[in-house]
Parts: sequence; structure tokens; C-alpha cells
Amino acid sequence: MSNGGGQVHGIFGRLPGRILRLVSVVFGVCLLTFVLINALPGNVATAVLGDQATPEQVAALTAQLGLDEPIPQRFLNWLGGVFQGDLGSSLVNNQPVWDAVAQRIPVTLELVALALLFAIAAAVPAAVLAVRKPGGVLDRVLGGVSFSFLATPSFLLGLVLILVFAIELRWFPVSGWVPFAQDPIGNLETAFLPALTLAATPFAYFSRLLRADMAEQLTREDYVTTARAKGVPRRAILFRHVLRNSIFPMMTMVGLTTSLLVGGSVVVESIFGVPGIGLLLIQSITSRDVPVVLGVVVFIAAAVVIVNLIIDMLYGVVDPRIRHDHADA
Amino acid sequence: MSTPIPATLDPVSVVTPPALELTELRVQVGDASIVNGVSLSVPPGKMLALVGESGAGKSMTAKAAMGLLPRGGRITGGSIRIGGREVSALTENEWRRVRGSEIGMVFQNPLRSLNPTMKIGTQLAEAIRLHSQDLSSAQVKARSLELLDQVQIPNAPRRYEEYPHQLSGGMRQRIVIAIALSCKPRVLLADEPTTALDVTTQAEILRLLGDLQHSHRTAIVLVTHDIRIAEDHADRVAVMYAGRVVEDGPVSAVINHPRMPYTRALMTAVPQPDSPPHSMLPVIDGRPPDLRSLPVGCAFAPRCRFATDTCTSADPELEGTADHAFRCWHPLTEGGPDVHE
Amino acid sequence: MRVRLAATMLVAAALMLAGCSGGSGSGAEETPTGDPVAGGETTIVVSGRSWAHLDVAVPAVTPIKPLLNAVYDGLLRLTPDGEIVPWLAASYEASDDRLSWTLELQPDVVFTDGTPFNAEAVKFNLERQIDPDQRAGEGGNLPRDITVTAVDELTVLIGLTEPDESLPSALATTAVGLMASPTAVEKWGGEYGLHPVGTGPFMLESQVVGQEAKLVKNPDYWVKGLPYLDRVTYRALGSADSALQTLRSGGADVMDFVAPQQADAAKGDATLTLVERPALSVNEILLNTTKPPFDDVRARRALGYAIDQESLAKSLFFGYVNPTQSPIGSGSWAWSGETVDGYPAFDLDEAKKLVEEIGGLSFSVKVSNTPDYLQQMAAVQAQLAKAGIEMEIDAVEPSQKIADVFSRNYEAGQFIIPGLPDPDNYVRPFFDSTAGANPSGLQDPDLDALFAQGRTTAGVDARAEIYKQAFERMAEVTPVVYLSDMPVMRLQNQRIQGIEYLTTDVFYLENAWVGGQ
Amino acid sequence: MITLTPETRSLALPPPARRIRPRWRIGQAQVAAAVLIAMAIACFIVPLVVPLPPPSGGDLAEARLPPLTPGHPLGTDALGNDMLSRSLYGGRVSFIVGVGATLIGLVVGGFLGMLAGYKGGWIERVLGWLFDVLLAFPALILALTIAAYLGPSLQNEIYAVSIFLIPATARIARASTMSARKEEFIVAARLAGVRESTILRRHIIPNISSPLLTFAILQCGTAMIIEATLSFLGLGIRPPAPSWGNMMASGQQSLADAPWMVLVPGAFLFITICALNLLGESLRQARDER
Repeated sequence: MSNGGGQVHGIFGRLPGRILRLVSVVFGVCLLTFVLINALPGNVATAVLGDQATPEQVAALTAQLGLDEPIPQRFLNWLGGVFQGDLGSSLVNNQPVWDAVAQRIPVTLELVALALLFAIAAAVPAAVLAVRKPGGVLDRVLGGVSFSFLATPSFLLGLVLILVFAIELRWFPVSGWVPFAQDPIGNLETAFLPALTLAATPFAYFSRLLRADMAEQLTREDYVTTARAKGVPRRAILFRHVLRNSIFPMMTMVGLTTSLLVGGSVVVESIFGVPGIGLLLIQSITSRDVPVVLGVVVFIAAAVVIVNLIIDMLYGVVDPRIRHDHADA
Repeated sequence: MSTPIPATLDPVSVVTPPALELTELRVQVGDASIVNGVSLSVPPGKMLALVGESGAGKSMTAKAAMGLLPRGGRITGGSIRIGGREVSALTENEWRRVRGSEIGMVFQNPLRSLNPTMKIGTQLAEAIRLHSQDLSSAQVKARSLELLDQVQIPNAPRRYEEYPHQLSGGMRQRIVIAIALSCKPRVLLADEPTTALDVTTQAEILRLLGDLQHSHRTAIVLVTHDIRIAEDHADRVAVMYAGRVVEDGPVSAVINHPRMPYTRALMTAVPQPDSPPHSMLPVIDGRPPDLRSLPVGCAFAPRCRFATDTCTSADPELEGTADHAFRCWHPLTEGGPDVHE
Repeated sequence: MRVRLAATMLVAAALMLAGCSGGSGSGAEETPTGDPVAGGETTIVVSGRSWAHLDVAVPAVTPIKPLLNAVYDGLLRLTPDGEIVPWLAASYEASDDRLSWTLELQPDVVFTDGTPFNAEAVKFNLERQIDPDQRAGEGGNLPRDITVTAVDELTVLIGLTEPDESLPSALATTAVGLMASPTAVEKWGGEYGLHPVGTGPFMLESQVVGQEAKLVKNPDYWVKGLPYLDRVTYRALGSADSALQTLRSGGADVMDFVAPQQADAAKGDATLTLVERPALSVNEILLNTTKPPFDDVRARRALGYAIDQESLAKSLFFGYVNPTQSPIGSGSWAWSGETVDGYPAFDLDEAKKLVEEIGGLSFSVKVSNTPDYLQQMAAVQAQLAKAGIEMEIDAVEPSQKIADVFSRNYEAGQFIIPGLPDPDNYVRPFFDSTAGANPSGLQDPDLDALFAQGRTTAGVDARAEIYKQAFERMAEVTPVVYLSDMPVMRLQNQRIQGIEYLTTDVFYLENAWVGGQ
Repeated sequence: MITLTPETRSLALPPPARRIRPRWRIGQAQVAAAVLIAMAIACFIVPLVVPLPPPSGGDLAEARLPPLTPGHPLGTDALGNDMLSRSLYGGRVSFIVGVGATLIGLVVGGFLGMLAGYKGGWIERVLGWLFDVLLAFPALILALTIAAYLGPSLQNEIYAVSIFLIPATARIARASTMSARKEEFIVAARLAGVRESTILRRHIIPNISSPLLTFAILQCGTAMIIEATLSFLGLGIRPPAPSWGNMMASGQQSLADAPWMVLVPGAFLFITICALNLLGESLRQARDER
């Protein structure tokens, strides 16, 4: 995920390099997960067999699942399967990992996307208001709010939001999930509170970053003075000139927070009963369902790396300096 | 309080008020008084060079004239009149209608004066559309291309669609000038416009300013620390030191018959083409005063050869003819020693 | 023919009985106001428990029975009063020597995938339960060596090697009695648990395994006119508080498996009704009698004396539970009363005396790592400390706890065994050395004899007397000490009515309907 | 000597506004540091000095008492344990996990980052790849997996949480090492043949220590939040041993009717992390303005 710096040439020139990097990172994640799960204590068979397990049955299942083979061997088998698109199936209910994950990833991605949207939609105006009078009341209030969000665990925030918005005000349902395809409005209603809970931390990061970046531009960049000399009104300067240049640090931050959000959604999904990937991971970890844990982790890592790859590409598209690098400047 | 200098009896100025007139302007930033009673007047179509070391307050004077004082800066005295209209007490909204239409500004560092992520055309069109909402976008584009031609930018339609990083420093400074002149302002403030450019581009830009001055009858205030630029291009010269004008007069008079020792020192500190090779560059020793605690009397006294007790005890008044004034107890006499021994 | 007619009448009567009176239980919460209205949908929420699949013959750590009983029908059924009545099996009769049982099946019953429900299907299901490879979760409730023969299209004969009076209870209250469609089982094989097909009132429309199951009405359910509801959504949540708030906010009509804490939190809310049933399961600490320190009966009895069930019930469980001295709750016919002679009830001095006698007692208890269980063990730890007993809490995943305890790799383990009315189902396998996994490792011939006798003696009263003696014997030998009984509690709002709540963790939904508002 | 080098006006004059602001910020840092020290003293020293009821083993009869009941200023939890003493003892765990994990992150991450930044070449590529892998792996899930399998001891929790901090710290270390490496005095030292280890020790480490330190302080807060989240998911320190995280986790079940059981530990955590963030932020801004 190194940023788009370094030697600059056409945005598509760097694609093969980036794809190779993506594959190597996802491979690294698979290796790390596999070692992590198999080298650690806890026997899958007993967990799956439950209370009627007799030693012979445990041994039979262990052999059937190939759990007695050395770890490298099992990793290669698993990897072989991955290349044929077969992630194996759950030990608990034989559901192909692919179905279980494919059914839930869109929910988590929607939640993360909504959370990012909320965070950005709130951070931009907040930062603009704060930066109009650096050190002013609004600036301190924004600082205070961001710090308090960073200091509150998301599960506490979630429960408090339930108490306020779902119970007292009855604006939103407490839990449950309506798929977007089925009923978009219902979907947004059920997704609102979880996304809001998830959006707290990124909001804090984004607003701090934006405020600092805009404040610096206002004091240090000459094109702001040019704009003022043109008679451009202050609000237009902030939105049309300064915000435009804050996009880049923001994009990097969005990349960084995506992996944070996917991790954070685990908690939010369990409180609001959202059928996302996070909860599947917790259930599969507690029931030692190795193939599902692996499948989920690979999906999450791939999603995070792809998001950052897209952001890298976007740098080229959004930043004219990169897009038109052949100029004679 | 020195008497304001009556405008010179130029037939044109009698009818129309000076494009820019500062009288006893005082500006403070925090507890430092940067500008201590500056009076200047620039008739339309004329160029005044404001010369002085950095920290002399010349740039702050220009910013004050544009209402672009930094945070914590405020006008504490005197008046600013643009085209006869008093502007020192305008509100931000009122200033916005003046900036760009009545008065324009060009800055020192062309590489950073244009928004890197915006096309040249957009930044130019924005300036035009700001002060004349009635134009259609086609008319605005036409006007922009016309401006680009006026500032001698080759192949304007292609440049219109390009980004700042695709242009050279000189080219970008031309764009900034085009922006500043987009709404035919009365006054153009050029704050060290060529300092960051190489010598050849410097000459082109200054010549461009001269042409625009005459073609648009715009009054130009050229802020610079290099007195030689003033000699070649300006009609009048005002030398500033420690926030005050210490000598003001037509170029020929000030350059050839400087009366204030500091002006002479400024000129000799510049390498002359005909001075012998490897000759030591004459230097004015000492450093500009701290503007938070100005010394009594003439601010230049501590660094002046001719300083006497009177210089350090009483503040010299502006004296001399209406056309060529200076502020010094011991003005240099005609034919006096040119070079300090 | 006559028998079948009578059976259908009996079934109808049972339904009417269940539908109107709604069984015992305090409060007038279930007397339905007005006639049932067809249509509408409901949502049921639960917290702290989830399902991995809906296959009746595969082990499941914490199965959710209401979900199973919505999709599948049982051969027999339990009524809210604890009575076993015919269901898919219109009638059931034991031979004189009690060695064979004849089941007459309901006619014209079809699985939701079109497969006819007949003797062949019953044979397939029962044999699947006892198939060693299948490793059925509750298969242990059927004798290993039963034989099943399909006499004719609608008659099944079950042969036993020795009498098993708990068979009807097994078929009525455990998963072995639930009938799955043979075609579906063969078609899906290992994945059948994700595509359950039964004859029940509802069919599985879609699910996110372990989180949300959406059930839709079975249009040609064999009991005409039922079910009333069109759709049922069953949702598992990670936090008990958010489950309760969902119910309060109207996002759900029923909250299943309500913990005492939530029951207490909801008591002020007039719109919610707490459905209480006499307890069947018991909150207990199982002791491994094969290893120190609990190979010494004095150590086991010291534990009993040191646990003050009264104060646990009052302050930790808000008075919703009762102290108990027997391994089965008061909801069962085999319950022998509040006190059982010989049980070491709370007596701190006695506990201290015993601890001194054996020279100190310290051990570790395996507990499921959820906040509520951990809290209970912390409370017990504090009480035991007063008697000089040192208990260390070893919190593990539920599946890990079960695996450790059943392979006797433990000293003490906290359990709340899913309560069933017949002690033969879930008490005997834990303590009878001749049967089941016997995790306590108890080798007590007298107790084994009593359990065997209990299983083979006909007649409820006779069996009750035998189990009374068995519980007294257990009280003396103390392989287990009790914290309290554990009734299954549910919360529901006024919108839904007609749900049949049982003493076990099951409730039937075909009679449920949602009122106007 | 007339300074002829072209200086833009804004730099020539030190605008007074900029001079005032740092003083206000440094005040902020002192307040934050004071709060942190007070909290640390409260958690580690007060329980030894002031006779407080034991954090666990409380009497059930006194369960669920609201704050300000006599004898229990902050009330009691579901088992009758005094909330104040539990919060203080619990604070120790959160501090230990927070500081411990951050230290590991600082040392391991810092070293790896410095190595990658200084050495460059294939070492940087390999380490860079490793950092990307760890960053691509959502940290909470990584911590979850480790805590779930290693079991709930304090030490395991520190490892679980530190995994999260290592890649982030390493990136900062690499960036500041690379910029420090370009400084003339480092190039000069290398040319003079000074041994690499001394260069690292004497030049690089002091240079990158201040950005790393301020970053570490900010990470400390994040580590405490992760500890609380792990406890909520049932994988943190086991009750009866108190930690702010598991107190909140067990308290959240009765948020509606006994909110103080969650809000008291929540407040302690909130104040500590706010102070940490404030301290980190002020140090960072003070450093930026230098």
C-alpha cells in the first residue's frame, strides 16, 4: 500500500506492478492466517463433534479433514483449492465457504461504504466551519468532539445510539437488516444506526486531517492569496480552491481507515444483528471452523488491498500533476 | 504631522483623481507598527516603484491597499483612496467587490500563485465572471483568450485547457497578470513580480507591465528591493525605510540626485555593469530596525555615515520640492561625494 | 380405521385445548382476545445463542429448538402441561412385553418438497439417528439397538431388546422425533442442514446461517387452516441488551431465552409480558469423580454445603429461579419435591468442617466464556471462599468446554443441560456408568440399577417413585452440586397471541396470530 | 549586510498570532500530562494506600447499588463488588495493556521500520511487504484470533493488541528514517566510514524518536480501546479480574436499568484516552511548529 509517490509515469504504467503487489500481499495474509490458526492449540474435531464425541470419532474426523497432515502440506492443498475457486466448505454445516462469504460481504461493504460516506459528509462541513476561525469556538468544539469519538469504544456508542434513536425517538429499528434489493428505504433505515456507530472514528480522523490541511493551505499557499486578490468570497475559496487540494491526503486516509472499519464492523454487526462478514468470523473462530475463518480473512484482506489499489489509481485520475506528467514544466 | 504633498499639476490628474492615493497610512500587526505614516499618489497610467529592504513595510503597504492584511493586521491611521473612493474602512463584502475590479495584485512566486489542480482557463474565467455576472460562458471564454493574447501568451486556446504545472515560471506570471487585469482595474499592485524569475524572463515581464500600463492606462505600483528595476521602468520612485517613505520623486531626480543617504546606499549596493571585476560590493552595515521598538529620530541614523545628534534626537520632516521630497537632516548636496570613502 | 379416527379426534382435542386454555403458567397473558386472524408476520429475537445448521441428526453446540419445531413436526408432541400427545404418529402403543411399539401415522401428510410422509420416511429418520457415522446430536436418546420396520404404508413397528419407557418422551421432546424428508437428505447430503425440509407449519425461505432465518407459511400444512402467520423471522443478536431493546421498540414480538437480568429490566414495561414456565433444566456444577480433589465424596459434599442457593436466586437471578436439590426441575413429573434427603444443602459450618477434615480444597471450574456465566461463577467463587474453598475460573468456548468435560479432562464444569421432562434423556447419560458418556465418571451400581429400572418400568407413577430413590442416591453420592433451577423464560408483546410455550425450550407457532394493531 | 536573498513577506515578519498559539498548546499538554499522572497514581498507588474493599468477591446482597450510596461512592456491580475499587484495579490492566502493547509496537515496529528505512534495497521491500500484509489484515480480527486461541491472560492480550500497533509504528519509523538519512550530517558520517550501528544509534534513533514517541502516545489510547472491544467480544481478561473493558462488557447487559455499571468504567477509559490523545496531539503540533 505504499503511496503513489516515487518515479511518476502514466497511471496505467504502474498497474502490473501494483497487481503483483496485491497478489503477494493477499498470499502473505493467507500464509499468516493459516499458520496462526493451525499452529495454535484447540482441536477442530472435538469442537465440531460436540458432547457426544468419543475418542474414536474424534480420530476419524481428524483423518477425514486431513488435520493430521503437516501444516505446509495442508496449506498447499488449501491454496490449490483457492486457485480453482474452491475455498472448501464449513466443517460445521458443510456450507461452501464461497456461499457463506459471498452472502455476507456485500452487507459489510455496504456498511463500511455508508460509514465512510457519513464520516466524509460530516467531516467536510465540520472542518470548513472550524478552519474559518482557527482556535475559535467552533474549532475547539470540533477538536473536542473528535477526541471524544476516539475515546469511546464503538460498542458503547452503539448501545447509547440504540437507547436514544431507537428506543426514545423510535426513528430507527434497533436491529435486523433489510437487503437493499428487497426494499431500499427499509435497508437504509436498518443500516443507518450501525453505519453511524461505525462512522465515529473515521469522522474523527477525517475532520482532524482536513482541518489541519485546510488551515495550512490558508496560511501558506499563495494561490489562496491570488484568489482573495481576485475578490473570490471566503466560502468559495474554502470549497472551490482549498478543499480541492485536500482531496489527496484525504484519499490516503480513506485507504488507511478501510481496514480499520472492516475490523470495527465486527462489533457493530453483533450489536445491531447485521448479517455481515465480521460476525461470521467470530462464530467461525469460536467454533474452530478453519476453512470459513480462512475464507473470511482472505476476502477481507483482498477487499482492503483492492480498495487501496483503487485509491492509488485514483491518485492519477484526480491529480492533474500526475495525469499530465509529460508537460515541459 | 507633515503636510500632504499636493498632486503635481499634471493636466490629466487635475480632472481625474489619482488611481491610488495613500495619506499618512499606518498599519500595525500585533504590537509591531509596520507602516508608520506613508503617503503616496499614483496617477492613472503611471508606474510608481516602491523600493526598500525587506522588512521596510513596502509589501505590507501594498497589502493594505488591497485589504489583504494578514491575521492580526489592522489599519491604525491614514486613508487609502482608490480612484478617489476611500476604502480603508470597507467591510469584507465591500472589499470583495473592489478587489479584482478596482485594484488587482500580482505576487512574487508564480510557481505557487496558481491553484495546481485547476485549469488555467477556469482560474481566469472565475476572475472575469466574479465582477460581470451578465456575460455568457462563450463571452467569458472569448474575453479570457483576449486577455491571454494581451499578456503575450502564445497559442492561447491550448494553454486555456492546460494546468499550471505545464507552464514555465514566466508564462505563469503572465497568467497571474492576466487574472489581475481581467476586469480592467484602476491600479495594479505588483509585489516583487520578477524576483523569482531568471533575468531574461524578468525583463520580459517588466516590459509587459510597461506596455499594459500605457495600453490600459492602469496605474502600477511596483514593489521591489532592486532599485535598478525602478530606474529602468518606473515613472516615479518612493524609497521606504522602517515603515516610512524617506525619499519620493521622479525617477531621474531620485536616481541621479538622491538626497537621502539611504537611497544612495541602496543604489551603490547593486553591482554596476561597469564596476571593475572582483571589486568588493559596498555594503550598508547594521540591520533594519526592529519594527516593534523604533528608535527616536531618523530610523536610518544608527547605520548612516552622516548621522549627527540631531538625527538621533528629532524625527526629520519630509521637505524638498513638491516633486522631489526627502526626509533627512543632512541631505546630500548636489555634486557631493558620490561614493562613501 | 377406528383407531385412526379416534386419533384424529384426539389430535383436534389437544389442539383446541392448547389453543384456548394456553396451559398453566401465571398471569392471564395468553387468554386470546377475539378470534385468530390469518395473515401477518412476526419477528423473534434471541441473544447469546445461534445455530450452525437445521439438520436434526447432526451435533449442534446450542441448537435453537423453536426454529427446528417450526420447520419439522415430531412423531409425538409435548403439551404446555407436560403431557405427551400423538402428532405425526396418530397413535402409539406398546406391546404387552413392552419390547415393541406400534405407531399409526397421520394419513395424507406430505413433506414440503412433495415427498409423501409414510412409514418408510419414519424408518429412514430413526435409523439415521442411531447411525454411528451420522454422529447424531441427540441420537443417544434412542437405544443403540432398536429395530424399525415399516409394517405398511402408515404403520411403523419399533423393536427393542429391553423395555425403554422413555421412548415416547424421546420422540416427543428431542430431535430424534423430528421427521426430515428422505429425498432432501439424500439430495443435499452433507449440506442438508442448510436446506431443511420437514412437514412443519413453516418452510425455510432464506437464511444467513446463525444470524437470521426467514420462514414462510407452509401452504399445504396437514392441519387444515393452520398456520395463521404468513412469515416468521428468527434473528440471533450478539448483545442481550440490543435484543431487549429490539423487542421494546416493536422491532420484534417475542424474545427467546430471556435471562433473569433482562426479565428484571423489562418488568416495569407494561407492554411486555413475561412468559414463565416451571423449570426443567438445572444450573449445576458437574464434578469429575475420577480425579482428585473430587474423587473424595467429602470434597464434593463440602461444595454443596458452601453454596448458598437462596442468595444466588435472590440477588443474582432476581428471584426468577428457585433453589433445587434434584438434577431435574419442578416442571417434570419425576420431580421429587424441593428437598431431597441427603443433599448437602447450604450450611457454612458443615462446609468448613469438611474442608478442614480433608485438609483444604482448591480446584478449577470450566465455564463458557460469556459474560453472564462468568458473572455467576464469580459469585459462586466469592461464596466458596467464605468456606475456605479456592475455585479458579477457567473460561473457554462452549464447544471447548463440552469437549473437555466429555473427555473427562476437567475437575469441575458448569452446565445448564437443556431440560427435558424425562430424566432418562438428560440425567442418566451424565451419571449412569453403564450408559452414555458419563462425564462425571461415577461408578455407583445402586444408582445404575435405579436408572435401568426407571427406564424399563411402565407407568408414570411407578417411574416417578424409582427416580425419587435415584435422586436420593445421587444426593448421598453428590457427583454434582446445584446453583439453582433454570426455567426457560420468554418475553412477548401484546401484538402476538396463541403461541404454545412449553416447559422445555420449545414453543409451537402454528396457532400463533398477530392481532389488529 | 543587506539581506538580498528574496524572502516572501509572510516569512519575513513573524506574525504575532503564531507566537501566541504554541504557548496555549503547551498549556494543553501540561494539563493532559497531569490528568494522566493523576489517573496512573489513582490506579496503581491509591489502592495500596487507601483501604478499599476488594475488587472481587463482593457480597451479593449489596448487588447493583447506584453511585453515591454510602460506602460505595461509585456504586456496586451485579456481584456486589465496589465499582470504585474495581475501576482502580481495572485501570491497572488497561494501563498495562495500553503501555505494554505500545512499547512492543514501538520497539519492534520502530526497529523494523528503521531498518527498512535505513537499509533500503531488498530488506525494505520484504519488510514493506510484511507491513502491508499486517495492515491489510484488519487488526481487530488479528487480535481476536490470537486472543481466542492463546487464551485470556494479560500477557497474551498485550501480544494480541501489539500486533495491531507494529505495522503502523513501523511505517512512521521508516518514513522518518528515510528523511533523516538524507540529512547532510548522516551522509557525512557514512562517508567518514562510521560503523552503521553507531550511525543508527547516535544519529538516526534520536532523530526519529520524537515522531515515534508522539505517535506511540496516540497509539496507547487505541490499544486501550482494542482491549475494551476484545473484552466486549468475550476474549479479553476474564472476570472476576477487573479491566475497564470487561467491566463494560458485563455491565452493558443492563445498560437500560443500571447504566452506571457501564458508564463508570466508560468514564475512566474516556478521560484517560482523551488525555492521551490531547498529549500526543499537542506534542505533535508543538513539534510541527518548531
